[in-house]
Amino acid sequence: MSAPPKEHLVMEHLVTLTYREKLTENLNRFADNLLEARIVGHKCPSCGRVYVPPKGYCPLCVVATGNNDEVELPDRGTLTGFTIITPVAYYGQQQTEPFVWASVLLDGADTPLTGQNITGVPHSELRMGLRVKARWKPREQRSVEGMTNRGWGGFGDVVESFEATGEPDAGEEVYKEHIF
Amino acid sequence: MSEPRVTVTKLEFPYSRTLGPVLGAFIGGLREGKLLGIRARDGRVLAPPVEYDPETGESLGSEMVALGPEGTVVAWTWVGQPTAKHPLGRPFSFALVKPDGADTAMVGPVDAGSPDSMSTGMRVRARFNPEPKGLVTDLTWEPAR
Amino acid sequence: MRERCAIVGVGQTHFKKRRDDVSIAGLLREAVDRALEDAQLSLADVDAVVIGKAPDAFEGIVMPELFLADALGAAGKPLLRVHTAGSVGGSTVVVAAHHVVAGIHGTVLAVAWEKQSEGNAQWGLAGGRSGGIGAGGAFAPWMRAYIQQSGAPDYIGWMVAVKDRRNAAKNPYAHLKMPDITLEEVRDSPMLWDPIRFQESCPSSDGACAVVLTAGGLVGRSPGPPAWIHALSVRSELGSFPGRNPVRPQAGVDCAHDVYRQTGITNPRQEIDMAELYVPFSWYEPMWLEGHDIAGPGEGWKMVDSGETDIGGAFPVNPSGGVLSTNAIGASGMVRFAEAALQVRGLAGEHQVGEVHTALAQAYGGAAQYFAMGVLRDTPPE
Amino acid sequence: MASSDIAVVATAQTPSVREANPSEVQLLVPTIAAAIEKAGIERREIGFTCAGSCDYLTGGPFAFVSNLEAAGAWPPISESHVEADGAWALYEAWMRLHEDDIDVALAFGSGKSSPSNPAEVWAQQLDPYYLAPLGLDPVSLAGIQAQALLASGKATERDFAEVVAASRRNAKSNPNAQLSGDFDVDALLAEPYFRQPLRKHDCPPISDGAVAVVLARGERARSIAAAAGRRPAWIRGMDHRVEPHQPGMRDLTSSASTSLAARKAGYDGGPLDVAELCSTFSPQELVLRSALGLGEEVSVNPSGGPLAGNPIMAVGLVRIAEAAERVMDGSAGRALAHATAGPLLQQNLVCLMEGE
Repeated sequence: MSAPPKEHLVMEHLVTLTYREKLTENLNRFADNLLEARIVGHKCPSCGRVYVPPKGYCPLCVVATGNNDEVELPDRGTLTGFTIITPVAYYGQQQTEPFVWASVLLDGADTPLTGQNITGVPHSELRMGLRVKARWKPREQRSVEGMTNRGWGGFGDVVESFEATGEPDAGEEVYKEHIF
Repeated sequence: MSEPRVTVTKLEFPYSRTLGPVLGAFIGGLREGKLLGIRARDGRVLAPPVEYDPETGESLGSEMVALGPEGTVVAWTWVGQPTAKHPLGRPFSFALVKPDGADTAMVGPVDAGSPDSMSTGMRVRARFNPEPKGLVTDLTWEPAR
Repeated sequence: MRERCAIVGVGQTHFKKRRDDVSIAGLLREAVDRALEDAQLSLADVDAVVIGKAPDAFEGIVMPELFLADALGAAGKPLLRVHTAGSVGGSTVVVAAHHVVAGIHGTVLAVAWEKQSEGNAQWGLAGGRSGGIGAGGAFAPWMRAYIQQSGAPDYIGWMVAVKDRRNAAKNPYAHLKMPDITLEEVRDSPMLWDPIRFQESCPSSDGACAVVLTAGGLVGRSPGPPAWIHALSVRSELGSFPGRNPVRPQAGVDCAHDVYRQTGITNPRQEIDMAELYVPFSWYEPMWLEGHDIAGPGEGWKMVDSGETDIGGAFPVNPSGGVLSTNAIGASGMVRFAEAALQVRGLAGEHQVGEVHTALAQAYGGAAQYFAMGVLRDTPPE
Repeated sequence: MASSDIAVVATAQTPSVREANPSEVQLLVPTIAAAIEKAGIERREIGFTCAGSCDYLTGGPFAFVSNLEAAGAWPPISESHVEADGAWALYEAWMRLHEDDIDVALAFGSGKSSPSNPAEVWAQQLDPYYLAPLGLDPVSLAGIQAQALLASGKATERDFAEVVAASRRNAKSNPNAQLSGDFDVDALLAEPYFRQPLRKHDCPPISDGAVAVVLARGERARSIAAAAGRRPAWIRGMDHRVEPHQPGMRDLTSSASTSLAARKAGYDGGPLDVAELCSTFSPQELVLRSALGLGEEVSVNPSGGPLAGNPIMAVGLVRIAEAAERVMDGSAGRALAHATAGPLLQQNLVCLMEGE
């Protein structure tokens, strides 16, 4: 039999799967606090490391953490790593312009907040050790809708950015263990 | 503490599948109102046409065989409340249908109106989507008259 | 029980941006049929099938090996699916080999694949969300840290890219073949994620790789020379935790030391003849040379600079063109083992590096947290 | 492939629940810890770890990577992952233990079905060209199988209902079960069809859960069990086999791959005290009983089985854990566990265990 026309050799299939779930208790409380401009992590009862956002466990000691382990953190910290992302187009991608993807280690935390925007310095002056402080959105514009239990998007949409404070840079000892 | 927030995550992507000669012939056939199977080395005709012998993995080549347009229901179930993912928007049967000329049965929807119209061994007829989408859903079965 | 195990057959598809001529099953069988032909065996000789690929969302099929069972001739056989992120192709060979080494099965077919053009890997890496940073975005800070720590000049990354693309031109199955690419072309290509330029990044490919592994007593059935497996190791670590060194992940160090220990290798740079390392971005070549203690701290880039990792060098790395030239993600780790096997067997053709007695194959995945490694030799283990 | 010196020495599982608020990792952290504690071993003694889960069930590519955080992966561990039920993770760990260089291995499986619509997720497991675009859900497929079974004369709808009643009755003594209680067969048969000839109770519940199993070899297995005052559940054999994928190209009223896997695992049809079967839909228990040749004297699914709790990606390994527990506590001398994957029992695993 004759070969079918080439366009018939491709099948387009839109696959859509929707997942609905309640935020875990640790993240839900974290979200409640973020809306009030408070950043509350979990301190491991075994090793004392502070996780923000709280995971509900310490992956190093492999022990659960809970409400009793909550600790409030300042909204100020140090830039520990960054990339300028030139967005590539793909289905569902809304970013079109290069954006900063930075990690901020809050003072007193042991895990950085990833995926943060940094303002107050030009891209060319971004550097590890830069001191930054949260610029909170107005209360009514803060949203935690993007938060999920799946390990990404854990900080919601509550700050405009982390802005350079003008303080002297933190030393290497502050960020060298957090190059993420 | 407030009731936990419900988060919604959507995984959606328009996949583009290349079909190759055998699957392409079948899907392309549906566009033209034809139902095709494939002949295995041992003479059996397999529907839907697969590229490799399901038992041995032997390559089957591309000797396509015209099937139907009628077939026989081998087994069936009744979907009383179809979902948005189902091929028909009204109650229907998912059935294993052995097209005339084939030695195996294939799963497809039977637009039978009511489970009372369904029975094992019943005769059904292929109905082809007049506006084909290039998907297997271009084929629906209906009770043969 | 510990059986001896060898790779007796290797097969790859021609890798391309989009293989629009075949279905997924057809793609896999191209590699499987070549591997079986190489081993002079048939599907009927295969006792078990082990299959690997990266996330199912890349093609939008949940556990695709189930519908592929028929095409793999797996009916009536064990079929096992491995998924360890980017390292999966390597892990798949390791798991398949353990079937043989453990004495469970005599002949095992290992297959790894990705048909990235059915979907979009950037979408998949972003978890289906907007604002994805891609693998390059995740790895860029670590490469920058490596450059700072080692004092490597910029052009090292360009050199790796030129070497691998030119090597790929000698490999009939490679995706990107650029025999005439120059340092300047790499240098002048767009910056994607500082310090990674476009020409220092891997492509997105459709393709599959297959390997036939068999027990020592069955090796004689295949007329070609075997590649004997002397060491296998996997290591995993957390992708992010305070104090982690992502530039030199401990799991990679441990995995390398485990295969050296198993083979009695004390000086890998001297005792290993060539390596196929998972290098999706050019800087990972010196990073792995140091991260696996083949080179000392700050010495990896000097091996690149001196030409030691060229095809004609003392320690050739990725003569196949590597992941930089060909990246069907799920298959990429297995291609490292397959290409190392070809070198040991002396069957690599135009990109054969000379006489190879001992070869190292490595794959990594996730946030540089999953490692799979193997050492292959042209003589059987004692 | 029978090997007599590898055994299950400890198991732990979460209850099976409709919706667990903790994340999948949070379910795993205490479960794995409990299995290790029951075994009375140090985490670092584990020579190999293998995990089973499904990205698409959890809802994101690379979802399995997070589960590593429950496995104690620092310092680095020797570890692998199967995109399959935890039973296949156990198979890989069992295989790895044959090589004499390690004495203890850990396998675990986890899944939360509650966030998704499982009918939609598992439709995507089917042939992407001929089946997935039909939105062919697992319950409809099971309905086709059930009807084929009725047409073959091998079973009646009353048989289906009796399986359900027995499952829920057995589950009354299983603290981890999700559905349990006393149900009248005639009352069950009076329920409306969901996918004719299946009623809702013929189908499994939607469940979240996790399970972890510790394996040990030889003397180490004996010493671990002795310290706990129990005996090891020696794995006499384990095997898994797959069949063709298309439902119309195999006999849905039997399970050839289950029969073959059982034979290869060394099950000779001899006396058996317990069989834990992964019969996700009630007719499948009849298919599996027949494929394994189980007589009336065998206690089938004393836990209640998947009809009483179905944490997909863990449910197969739960069967092994349940059967092993019966052997370890001495209530069973010989037990068989079964796990399945793919549409309508396409792939099946059999694990045969004995006491000393």
